[in-house]
Amino acid sequence: MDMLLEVENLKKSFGGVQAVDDLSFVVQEGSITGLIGPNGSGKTTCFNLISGLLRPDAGSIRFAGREITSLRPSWIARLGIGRSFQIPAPFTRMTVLENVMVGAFSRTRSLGEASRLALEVLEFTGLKEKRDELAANLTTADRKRLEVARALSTGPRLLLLDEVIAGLNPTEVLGAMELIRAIRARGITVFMVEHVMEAVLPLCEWVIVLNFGRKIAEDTPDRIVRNPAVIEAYLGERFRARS
Amino acid sequence: MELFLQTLVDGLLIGGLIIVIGVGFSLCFGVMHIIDFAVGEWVMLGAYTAFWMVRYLGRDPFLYLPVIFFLYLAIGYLIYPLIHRAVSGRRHNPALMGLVFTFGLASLIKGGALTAWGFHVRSVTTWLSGESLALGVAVVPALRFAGFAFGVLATVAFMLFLKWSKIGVAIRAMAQDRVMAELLGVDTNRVSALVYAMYTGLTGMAGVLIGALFSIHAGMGLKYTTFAFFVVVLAGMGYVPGVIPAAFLLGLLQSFVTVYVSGRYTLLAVFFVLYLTLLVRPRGLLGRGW
Amino acid sequence: MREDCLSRLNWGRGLFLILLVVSLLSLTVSPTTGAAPARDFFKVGVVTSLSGELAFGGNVTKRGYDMWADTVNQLGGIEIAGKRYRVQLIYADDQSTPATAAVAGERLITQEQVDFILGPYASGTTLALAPITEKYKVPHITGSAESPLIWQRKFKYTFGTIPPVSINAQAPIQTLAQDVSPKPQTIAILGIDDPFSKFAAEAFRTAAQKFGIKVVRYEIVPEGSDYTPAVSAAKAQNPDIFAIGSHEKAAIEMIKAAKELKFNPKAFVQHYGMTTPDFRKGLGKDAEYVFGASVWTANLNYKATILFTTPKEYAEKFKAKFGTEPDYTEAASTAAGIAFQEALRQIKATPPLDQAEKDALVAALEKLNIMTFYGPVKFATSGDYYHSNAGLQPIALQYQGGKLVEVGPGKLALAKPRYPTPPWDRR
Amino acid sequence: MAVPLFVSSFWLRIATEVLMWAGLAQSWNIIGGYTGYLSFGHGAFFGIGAYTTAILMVHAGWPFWPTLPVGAVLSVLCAATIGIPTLRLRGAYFAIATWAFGEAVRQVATVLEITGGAFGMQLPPFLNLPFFYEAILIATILTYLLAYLLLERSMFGYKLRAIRENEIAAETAGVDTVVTKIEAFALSAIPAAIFGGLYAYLITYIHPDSVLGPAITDLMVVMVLFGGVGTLWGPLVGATAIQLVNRLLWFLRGESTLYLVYAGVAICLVVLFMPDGLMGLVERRRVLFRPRENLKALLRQFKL
Repeated sequence: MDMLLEVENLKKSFGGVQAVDDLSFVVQEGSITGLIGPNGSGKTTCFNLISGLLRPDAGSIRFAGREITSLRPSWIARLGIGRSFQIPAPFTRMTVLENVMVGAFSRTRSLGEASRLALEVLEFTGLKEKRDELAANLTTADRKRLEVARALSTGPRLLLLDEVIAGLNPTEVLGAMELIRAIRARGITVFMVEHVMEAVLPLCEWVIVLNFGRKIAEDTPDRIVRNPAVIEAYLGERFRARS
Repeated sequence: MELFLQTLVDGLLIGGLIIVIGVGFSLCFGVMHIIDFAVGEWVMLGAYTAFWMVRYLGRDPFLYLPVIFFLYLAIGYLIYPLIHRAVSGRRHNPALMGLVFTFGLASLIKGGALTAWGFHVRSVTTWLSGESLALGVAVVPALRFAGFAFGVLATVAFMLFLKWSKIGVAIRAMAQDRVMAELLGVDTNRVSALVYAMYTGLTGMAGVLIGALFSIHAGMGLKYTTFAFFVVVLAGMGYVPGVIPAAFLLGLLQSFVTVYVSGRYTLLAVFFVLYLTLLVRPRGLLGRGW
Repeated sequence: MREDCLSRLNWGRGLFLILLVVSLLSLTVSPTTGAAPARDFFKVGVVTSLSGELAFGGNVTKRGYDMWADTVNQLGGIEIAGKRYRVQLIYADDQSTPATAAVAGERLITQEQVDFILGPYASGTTLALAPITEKYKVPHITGSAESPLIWQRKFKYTFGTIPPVSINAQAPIQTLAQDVSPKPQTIAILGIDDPFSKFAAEAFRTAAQKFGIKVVRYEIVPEGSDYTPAVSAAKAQNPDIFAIGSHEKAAIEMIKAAKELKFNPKAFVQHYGMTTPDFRKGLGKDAEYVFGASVWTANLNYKATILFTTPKEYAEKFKAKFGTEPDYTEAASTAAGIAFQEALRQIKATPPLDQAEKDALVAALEKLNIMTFYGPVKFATSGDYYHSNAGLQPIALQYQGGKLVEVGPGKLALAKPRYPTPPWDRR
Repeated sequence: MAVPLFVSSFWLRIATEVLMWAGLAQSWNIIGGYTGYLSFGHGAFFGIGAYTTAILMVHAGWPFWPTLPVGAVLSVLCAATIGIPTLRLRGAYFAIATWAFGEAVRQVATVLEITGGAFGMQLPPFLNLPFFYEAILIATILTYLLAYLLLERSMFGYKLRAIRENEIAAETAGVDTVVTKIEAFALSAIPAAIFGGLYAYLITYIHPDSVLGPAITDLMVVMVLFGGVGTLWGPLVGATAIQLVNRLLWFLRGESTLYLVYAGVAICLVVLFMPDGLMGLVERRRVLFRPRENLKALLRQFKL
């Protein structure tokens, strides 16, 4: 397997706070990789740096062998990195279909073609029935699905999912996990930030753990939960008691 | 050389007056993220208030400075809930609505003043009017100097207030990060109302001085709106201390262009510098803006 | 699949759009101005600024026009071939903007079918109205607008009773050059960037050059700027005369700035702006000694026969009616009415006027040469000031003891000019 | 086919004005409504169009029609010049910059020789009102057609609305927001410039205050807001309502400054209670006009 995303010595600080500190990791093509860590450990900042919403203070990001550090977000999206937002950010006064079409314009300039691509993505994500609803009227679970759908519509090779599972009820969690597996089955690499360990551990093949902006461990999920540093920093009492 | 010194003094004195408007405006922006298009209209209203008070109550307009401050403080405090409503989350594009609202407010105030008071030009006389001090070879009009001193003092007092008072700390916290301030228990709504009130109070007070220096008429606000915009962009939007050098730069730019180039190009020079700043240093000359 | 995406876009809207296009395009109309219904009074349209920026000046012209109409009607109307015809003024506000002036003219002519038009206060609105009166061939006299631009355009149907500002503003300079001693040697001119003020400033310069006064600084600054630096720059030249081409607002601020800067030239010169009450109120005793210009005052000794016999009589009747002293604009507006009245009498036209009578009216106006309380009214028929009043001589004024006094030029003086101006603390 | 709706040229002139404002309001709506970036100097493009036509006709002796595209191109260039530095920044900067731009263009027109400075310019009179009515009618229809095709029926329109709704999300969904915004701003300048040229020729006299004054921008904003921001028909509805009321007030009361008050009150009330404008009421999408609740909400805020 090739390395799809390579992050090297990435640094970003806000005021005096070092949000991401000398971070390096790789994401293998075709994998589902998890990025976890306690609140404020720099996960979302890391996503924002990769997707171009923030400029790093130092370090480099390579995607499919190409330097993408400090490119504009829209360029990065067109190069093949889709992302969803932790707090869903739909275009509220547009329909579900229109939301997804906006992403599809990365691949085509034709309205009809964009609509075809968008409908296909909606079908895949299970939102086809709701295609004519205004995004403002969706439930939380559907909004999260819409986030994923919009990210998929740009035709990404790598999908950054920012907490798409947190906040869902148990049935919805199962549905979301199924969707993520299906996405990977289409050959799209998934890189996800997630809080809900019950979802991360069965889903991911590789997990990277952050604390205070630094990488403290990376390993397979079953080994991660036994890693003392991780337990110390993050998983804490809850998992120790269970295992 | 004499003319050069006089020009320098003129410029600094103009700058001193603009500081007061700029400080309130900048803070208002920093805390609430709203551009108040009515800034010049508050200046105009302050000037008119002084005029009417002198007309009916007599005495020197300077005596009414505190009254006018508190009057416009109260007015601002009462208007704030409307602005809050305009920008509250129920709207699709709150920031846009806030801008439009103050734009409408400016039109309303200006139209009201024109309708009520017409296009007449009024003026007030203070005990300092027409007096002047000699500063070496340059002549310093006393009223202008008073305006300058007032501007600097008001700004210093305001900065101290921000630095040392409890509410000042809350204001600064909000200017830095609204969400964080809210999490830390700052009543952001109340603080915003106070900031807006202080801004209208300060601007109204500046209006008294401007009215005494120049003439008072309903259309006078436009110019000060331009100045306020210029100052905040140069200072870096929302960065309050940057207002001081920016205001002096504006004053000097005006006086030097008028004397050494031509008065016709003064405003053009101002606009050119504004554009250049936006192009090269959008976060302000000191790079500390929002 | 395409249908799926477009299904939400309402085709009804597109249909509506097409219908709209068709229905609106089909509205091909030609303006209809048929013959006016018979009546036994003259319908006089008035376009002037009753609101907006120039409302104050607009109301000045309105008082002048009203004074004419009311006086005529008190006498039973205009006497034409032994019969009297009353006049009815129909006002249309131009809101101080050219676009509205054009609409106002259009309304008066096509809706009200007025016989002739009394024009706006300002030059800008007049320049928008004149093409309309030209189009419908309706005679039009303005009692106030005076920009040379109007006359350069040579509108056939447009006349004016006030001589252009570029002639008037020369009067105070001429007085200072010829009637005081020692003769001032240098002048600094500061003008405001609007048409009226800029023409005045240019007139100051022309007059200074003509009478051998050296122009040491000439500058045009925009309206509303801080005038202190510009006044400082003028002061640095130490001129004998400081001339201000502006309306009263800027004049007040500039004179205030001069006082604060201890700038004490031998004479301050302004023109019309200094004759307004705002100027005197705004400056108080600092208005003293300021020179200015006008084309008419109530003290002049013209002898006339139409409606009013002397400027004094006009001023008294005016004061009794409106409670204020008339100024030159009010007098000129009344004179505009008088010019129409005389021309109508000469051609013996009765209301309503048909097109031939309107053209005859214009021809009569071109030949008009009458003496009124306002002075001679005679419209130029050639040259740069085509159709403006060439009969009048401008007067130099000065504030003396809180009053405006005629000080020149030459024989027009009713008092000696006070020169040089004493220092600020001794006025 | 001919419908004699207008009996006199006075009413034809009123209709011409209404149509012109409908077109101008739509031009503002492209950037202010569909894109959500407020241009407070849009009147400048109107003035640039007016002055371009005047200068080319008076000084260069051009016929009328070819001057219109020149004005449009100049406006587009100006829009790009303003847009490139400021549309990278937040909307507040854009609002300030466009406002300053409007004032700056007025200053330039007042200072230059070629514009006649403060004297203004007179164009060769061509007093054929039906001609102007039809020319402005066609320009307005084209403006709406352009808005319809580009903003309601094309990729460009989707992108603009996405930017208005959530700029960051649009950017990560692959929309190059900066380029799209600059395109929208440049596009919005075109109709404004065309109407400026038509207006100059119609009125035959232009002046910095009459074609570049702040009132022109004010009216565009009020009309769009009143009709419905970011909708195709909102500007038409708003412009018709506002311009007719304006002329009616002029006819009945003739007080133009009071009109500013009405405009201000209208803006404030629309923002507070009816953010979707008249179109919002028509479509009953979000009727915020519930006086009792609104009053209560307002009173609650006073308890600070």
